[in-house]
Amino acid sequence: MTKFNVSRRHLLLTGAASGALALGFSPKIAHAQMAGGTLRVGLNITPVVLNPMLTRLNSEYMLAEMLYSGLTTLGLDMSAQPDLATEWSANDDATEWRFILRENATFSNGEPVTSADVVASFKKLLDPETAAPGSRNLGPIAEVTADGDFAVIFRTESPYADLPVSLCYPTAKVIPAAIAEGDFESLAQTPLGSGPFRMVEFSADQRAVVEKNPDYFLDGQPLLDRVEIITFPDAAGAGAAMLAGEIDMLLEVQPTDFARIADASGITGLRTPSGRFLDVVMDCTVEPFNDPRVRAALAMSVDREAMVELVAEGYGTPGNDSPLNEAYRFYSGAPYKSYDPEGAKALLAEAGYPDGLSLELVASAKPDYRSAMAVVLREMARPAGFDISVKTMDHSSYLDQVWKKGSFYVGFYNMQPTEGAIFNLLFTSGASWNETRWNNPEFDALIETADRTIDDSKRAELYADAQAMMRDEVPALIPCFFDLLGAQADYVEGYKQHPRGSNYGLHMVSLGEGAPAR
Amino acid sequence: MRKLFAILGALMRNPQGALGLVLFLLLLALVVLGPVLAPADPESFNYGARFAAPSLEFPLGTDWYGRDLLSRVMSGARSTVLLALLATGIGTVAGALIGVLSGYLGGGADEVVMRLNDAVMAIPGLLFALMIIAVLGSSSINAVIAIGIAQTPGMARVARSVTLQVRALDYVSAARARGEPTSWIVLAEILPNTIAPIIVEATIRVAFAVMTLATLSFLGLGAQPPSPEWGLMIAEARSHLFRSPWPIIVPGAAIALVAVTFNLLGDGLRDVLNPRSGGH
Amino acid sequence: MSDTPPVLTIENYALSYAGPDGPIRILDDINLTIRRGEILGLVGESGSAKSSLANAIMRDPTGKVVHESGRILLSGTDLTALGEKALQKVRGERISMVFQNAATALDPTQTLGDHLIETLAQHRGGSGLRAKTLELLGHVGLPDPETMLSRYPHEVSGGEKQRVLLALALACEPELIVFDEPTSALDATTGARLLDLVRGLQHETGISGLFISHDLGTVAEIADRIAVIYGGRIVEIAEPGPLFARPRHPYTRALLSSLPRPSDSLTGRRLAISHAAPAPRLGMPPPCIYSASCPHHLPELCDAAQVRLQVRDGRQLACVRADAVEQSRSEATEWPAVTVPVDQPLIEVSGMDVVYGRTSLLDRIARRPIRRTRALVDTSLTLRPGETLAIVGESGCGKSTLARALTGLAPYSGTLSLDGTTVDEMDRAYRSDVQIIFQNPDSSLNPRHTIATILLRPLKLFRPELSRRERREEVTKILERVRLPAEYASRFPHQLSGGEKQRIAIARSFAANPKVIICDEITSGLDASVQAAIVRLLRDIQAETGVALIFITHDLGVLRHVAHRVAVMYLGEIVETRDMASLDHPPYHPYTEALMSSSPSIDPDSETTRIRLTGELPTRSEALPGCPFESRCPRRLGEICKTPPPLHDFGNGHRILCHIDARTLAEMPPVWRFSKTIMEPLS
Amino acid sequence: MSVTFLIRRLFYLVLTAIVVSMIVFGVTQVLPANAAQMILGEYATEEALAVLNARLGLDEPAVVQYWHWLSGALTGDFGTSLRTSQPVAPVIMEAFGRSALLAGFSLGLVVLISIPLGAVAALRRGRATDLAVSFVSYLGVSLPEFVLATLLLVWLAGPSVGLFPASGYISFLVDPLDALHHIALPVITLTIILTAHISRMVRSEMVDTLGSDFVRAARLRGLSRRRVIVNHALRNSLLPAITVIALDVGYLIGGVIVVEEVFSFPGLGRQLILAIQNRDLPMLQAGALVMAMTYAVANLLADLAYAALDKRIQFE
Repeated sequence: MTKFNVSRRHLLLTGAASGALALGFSPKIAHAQMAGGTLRVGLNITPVVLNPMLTRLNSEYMLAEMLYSGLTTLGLDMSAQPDLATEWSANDDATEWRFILRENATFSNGEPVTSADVVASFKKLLDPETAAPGSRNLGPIAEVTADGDFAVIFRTESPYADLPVSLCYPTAKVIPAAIAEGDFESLAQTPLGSGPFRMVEFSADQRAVVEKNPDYFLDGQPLLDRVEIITFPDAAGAGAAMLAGEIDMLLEVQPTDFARIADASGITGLRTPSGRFLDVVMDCTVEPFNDPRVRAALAMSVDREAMVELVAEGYGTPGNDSPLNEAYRFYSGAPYKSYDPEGAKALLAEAGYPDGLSLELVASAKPDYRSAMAVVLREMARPAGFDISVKTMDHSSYLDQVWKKGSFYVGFYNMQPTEGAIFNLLFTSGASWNETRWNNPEFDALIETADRTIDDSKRAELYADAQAMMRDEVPALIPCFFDLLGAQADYVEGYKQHPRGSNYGLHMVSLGEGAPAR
Repeated sequence: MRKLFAILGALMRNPQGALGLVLFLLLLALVVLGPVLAPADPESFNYGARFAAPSLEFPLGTDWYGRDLLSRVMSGARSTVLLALLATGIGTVAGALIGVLSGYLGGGADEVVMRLNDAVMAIPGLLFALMIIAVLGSSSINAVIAIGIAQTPGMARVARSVTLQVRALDYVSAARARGEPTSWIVLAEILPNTIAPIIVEATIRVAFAVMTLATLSFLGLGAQPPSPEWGLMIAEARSHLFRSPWPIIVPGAAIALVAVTFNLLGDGLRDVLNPRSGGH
Repeated sequence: MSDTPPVLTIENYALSYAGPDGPIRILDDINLTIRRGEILGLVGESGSAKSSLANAIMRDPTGKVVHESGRILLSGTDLTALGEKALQKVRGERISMVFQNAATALDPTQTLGDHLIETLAQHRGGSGLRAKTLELLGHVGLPDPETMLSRYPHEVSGGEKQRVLLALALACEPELIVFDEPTSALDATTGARLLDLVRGLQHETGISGLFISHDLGTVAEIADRIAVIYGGRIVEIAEPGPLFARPRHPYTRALLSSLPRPSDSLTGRRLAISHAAPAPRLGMPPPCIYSASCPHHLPELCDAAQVRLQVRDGRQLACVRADAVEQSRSEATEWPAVTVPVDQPLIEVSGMDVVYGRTSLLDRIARRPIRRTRALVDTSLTLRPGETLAIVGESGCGKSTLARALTGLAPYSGTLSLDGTTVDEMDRAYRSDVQIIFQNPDSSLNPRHTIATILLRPLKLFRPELSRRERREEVTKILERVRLPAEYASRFPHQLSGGEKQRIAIARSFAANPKVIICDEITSGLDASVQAAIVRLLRDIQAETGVALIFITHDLGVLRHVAHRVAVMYLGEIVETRDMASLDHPPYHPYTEALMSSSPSIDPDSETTRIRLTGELPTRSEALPGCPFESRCPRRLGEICKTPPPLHDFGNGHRILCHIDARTLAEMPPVWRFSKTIMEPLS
Repeated sequence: MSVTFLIRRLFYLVLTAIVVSMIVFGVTQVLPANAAQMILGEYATEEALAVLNARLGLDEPAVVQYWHWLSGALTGDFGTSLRTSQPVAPVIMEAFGRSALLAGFSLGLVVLISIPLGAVAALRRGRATDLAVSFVSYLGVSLPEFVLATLLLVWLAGPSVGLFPASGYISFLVDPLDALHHIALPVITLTIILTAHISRMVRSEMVDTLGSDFVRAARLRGLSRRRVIVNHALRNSLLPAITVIALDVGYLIGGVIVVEEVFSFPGLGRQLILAIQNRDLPMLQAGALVMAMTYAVANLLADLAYAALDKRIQFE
């Protein structure tokens, strides 16, 4: 298993990245003469929402990232990196943050990006009327004000050490104040941002074409003249197109297809361990999951290594029923729970189910390893006395009827930039998506303290306790993390997979030798 | 009973019918005995034998979990075939009732029913089934209902046209002239005589139902994993397409074989039951 | 004529098709010749393989040939030796065929002209095809050939289609024309005109032909010689006169004795019931093909050697006992019992109208004129107890509509009364008293029901007082009454012959002891011998039960043997009603006169006046103000015919609807002129 | 054929459209989840949902929503997609155009292949050619599109053969050759399956026609074999085949849905599946309507063609 050992710059309390090039993002300047050309990128999840504040899919994040800028962007090490903001600082208790904007950024209509635009954008973003997805992930922002033309001040309701990182959230893009206050709807058709590229053509479900923004605020970037984004409705089609050389880059490859594509000549497979995981959500307030022994028995019924092999085709890491793995900084390692169906059976009997337990596990049809996991779990848990029947449903019905409502289903979550983000998203009592209703005050306290804590070693301790608590109590079964898998043609240079899975950095990508002329 | 044997005998003399009948009997045996005869548990994994090619141990190879494809196909025959029969049964009974009644009543009622029927027929069957399943949720039985409903208008049309032919025959006139009650005329005079063409139509529709069921499962709307339903097997196999073709070829061939069986049987029955093409 | 060279010679021809139980002998030991300018009639009942012979001559077998032998020579060319390519040159060019069903023998997607041009181009080529086509169309008596050229088959009448087929057959002036039942599908008046045409053409151009028909009367009209075929063998060949006057083969005799003749009422001749069963087809043929059905079969004589067609007493005959046969008499049916007319009518219909067609909602919205067919117009008639009223007319004249109206199958306006009470609705009592038998026994018996079920239904409906056992017994009795064995009760209709099925239909109608039975063309689809048996059965039952019959038919021949009175219908109206007894004497309605004269007969004792109708039967969509027959009437007076005609009453229930005054009508010549010999004893 | 016939058929067409739209609307009303939920996905909160529902007009009573849609549709405005916020009509028309191209190409090829195939099989009834054609067509009608499509994808677009691109669509206006290359696989799939259907139909019609009186009559008039077959038998067999082909348009549409899904062809079928999955009512309505109308119009045209070619048919 690849260890994820990138040295990561820790919380930037008074951090300022002076250089334009953040850690890990270092395009090969040696090939600067090769700049230009058209990159074709394949997607198998179609981007449909163009309005950057309303995006909610990785493919849409990618488009938004190309067309718009935010205040900060997420580095490969999960740290905040400069985007429109070049430096930032906070007061001592981390309740007030000042961001200094670069002065050379302009929108594609030629207007400069100023603090007024930033303030208007965040106002719009936080307005419940906007219904922007993920606005609750931005942190407890109380107020955003301008401080001159090129600085903004954020005040938070409570101390919040992770603010620069949470502002990397993909929907937190800056749009012109006139648009934010006026014809906001127009962004659904006509993008207006300050990103490295500009929109040329967009047809939902088919393709999008962007071209280089000549006025982009970073010198020499983007390196490409043009990016064509081609949507495939399924992974097989996208894989075939990659193999046929119709696309230069595939951002997502299915685990089942990865070896074949990566082994093909002229193609380089891309693989990065990530905190993306599948979990089996159990509603801890209803029978039989209100009995921790049942949850523990289920946890004992999973062969985690085999699960990684069968569901992720080996491209993943086993999980230990906490949402953190080595991709996170405060991951606390512990030996993986071993597969012990006999023990599980005994525990189940102890919990009052000597004859086993019949359960219905719901899995959305998208992505398809949700149902694969369900099937594998069914088979693995059978000797322990679990009789799990699998019910798949289309994603819309799943969202409507099961998600956050059901008592036993397969969830699938992307990596979050911080530990706090993932815990607060899913497992605290006040979590936005508190599916398990585990509601453990002790756990809540640990997370809340960690949020406020500035000292790293203390935070590490707090998070280690939280992880241990989850391992023991198993509010959700988290047996398997997925690596990010992608593929690119050998001549594509400068692309780095981002473990979070929602940042791409295509403006730093170039075409090297052997690239076909387009 | 004697009539049944006569039909079977005639079928055996018809090349398509004979082949169809033989295949059908084999299929029937598989439906009844398939799960019993299957050499292995269709659901148990063989970690060590994923993507195995056909061998002595796994006559048709294994899939991505190392499950024995022969056992899966054999176990799946029951649900696939029975569900297809059930779906066709629903469509046939509902369609025949609507068609026969509409055809017998004639006039305004017929006009209204048939116009509605035509309008519903204009919605492609697959789309219709997709919508019905979207409402009911995906499961085998809902797929069966959806296919049944989607088949109803077509069946109603066939039943109606047969009814119109039968209705014009003198024995119906004779019954009406005798003052027979409508129930007798519809149930005893008309219905038995529309049965033959309806059965032929239904037989061929079973083939369609098998394929549509598989298609729905393929689109993720039918059977639930890990059931060895053939369409579902193919759908699941698609993501492992390039690692081994067997998980897709085996159930694909099974579907084709069943569809061929019912097509052959239907064509054979058509020839046998239709006096026009019954030969000299 | 016998010295002219033969056009067609068939020598020792035999043919077998493959069947499920081994080879089926279709034709056997066929020897015949057709001389130049001669038309040979070929007559046989259904299943006699007469059409198979035509197909064999055309070299177009309809089955899988397993054995064929002998030669078929067309002016010396052996057709059996020709390959497909060579045959293509012969067909249409040297030998051609006129088919039975003109409606299906013409390509529906091609104009009539193209049919002819195509044929001419194939065999003649060159130019001037159009002119030749026009000439041909004129030749076969089609008015306005120009417009005919561009018409499609469905746009012209059946008679016109049949003429086009004739033109196609004549196109290349072939040496031989095979006529395969060319008039069977046509109405009597149309068929008669076509026969006239063929006869005329033959006189003009001397065509040679083989004329196939199941109807001896038709063949008698046209053939120079007649061959009688039975079971795939020719049993007798003779010229019409001698054949009818003195049939010698027992089968020919049986056939002729079951055929009605116009003179029957004068001579008191009765219809015989032939017992000819279908000939054996499997295995070795018996020495005499008719032996199994022949009442004169003497094994030691008949089975001694193969009985072949030989000249015996100047007659080609395949019978070794012909002399003995001639002495015998055949079993015959009874004459209608003389009924005493009861004044109290059983059924009385007055002013009955039936209109077909419905108006759709859209038509009503669009206020479009309503297009409906008046199938029955102001019809009045009476039926007395125990009598048989025949209703005659061509297809489309409304006679079946009348039957349907009387049985509640067609809604009508007007009044109908039964036994003096007006019928307001068709209730159970009325339905039990008035029963109907349909023309086609194949379609009038539900194939899915056993005979018992079929016969039990009326018992259950109309005689509910019967217990289950009594009903069962009744079924046996009913079967007995129609001369069928009791075990038939458990059979299905398809296991019965056509005649037997019709008996079941009759049995069903009698089951409820009705007062009236409406017989809608019940003998039309049957061979003459079966028809005779059915007629006799009906008569027997009438004699037993006193039931009154409405006997609908287009066949005038059989009328004399069943009916007491006759009503003639044309375009939905009854134009004449009269007693059968007066049928041979004027006055007639002009339509009745034409209809009767179109009926082919084989009566050596009578001669028929030739009256032919021109034009086509119009459809009655609007109310015709005047006489319905106006457009085709050979005795049309003038404009007055466009006004409603008066009803002449000649007494004795003889009524005629016509503008011609009663006296002129009464002075019309009789349709039939009978030979003196039979007239005298009866006068 | 009369004007009233045409008017009546057009009236039925409108009726069909209304019934279809009502069914589709009714179905979407009982579907679990709605477009707003789908748009917000896992980010849906009560407030956000309420806002979005109001913005999309999904909070109004069903009847009002339907009336809005209907009145819009009657004036040619089919609304905007709930999913992509783009106007529906151009998207659907474009998708329809592409599907029509796919279907048209396939149908054209099918007609070219299946008619001779069916005719030859009928002429050689019971012989080796017939058996071969029958075998292939049995297989064709018995193979679900997705199986065939997937197998073709593996084989022809796989790395070893690599004859055709696996998916995608290039406009014919951009690069006709490349477009042809891209459309090849879906067209081949549809063609194989439809050819099986239609050649079977042509064969059985042809067998019937060959046994008909007028073909026999033509033969017995000494017409050449070619003329009998082409001018009489084939011509009359194709007429009923036309109506069958029109009915197959419905089948073709279903096949197109699946094939588009497998080959990621951006046609109407994919648009519809997306619309169902995302509860995108305006898109679903318009798409289903276009499909239903295609079917209905195809049948109407077939009837008209039948009437024009077969003079026997008289429409009132």
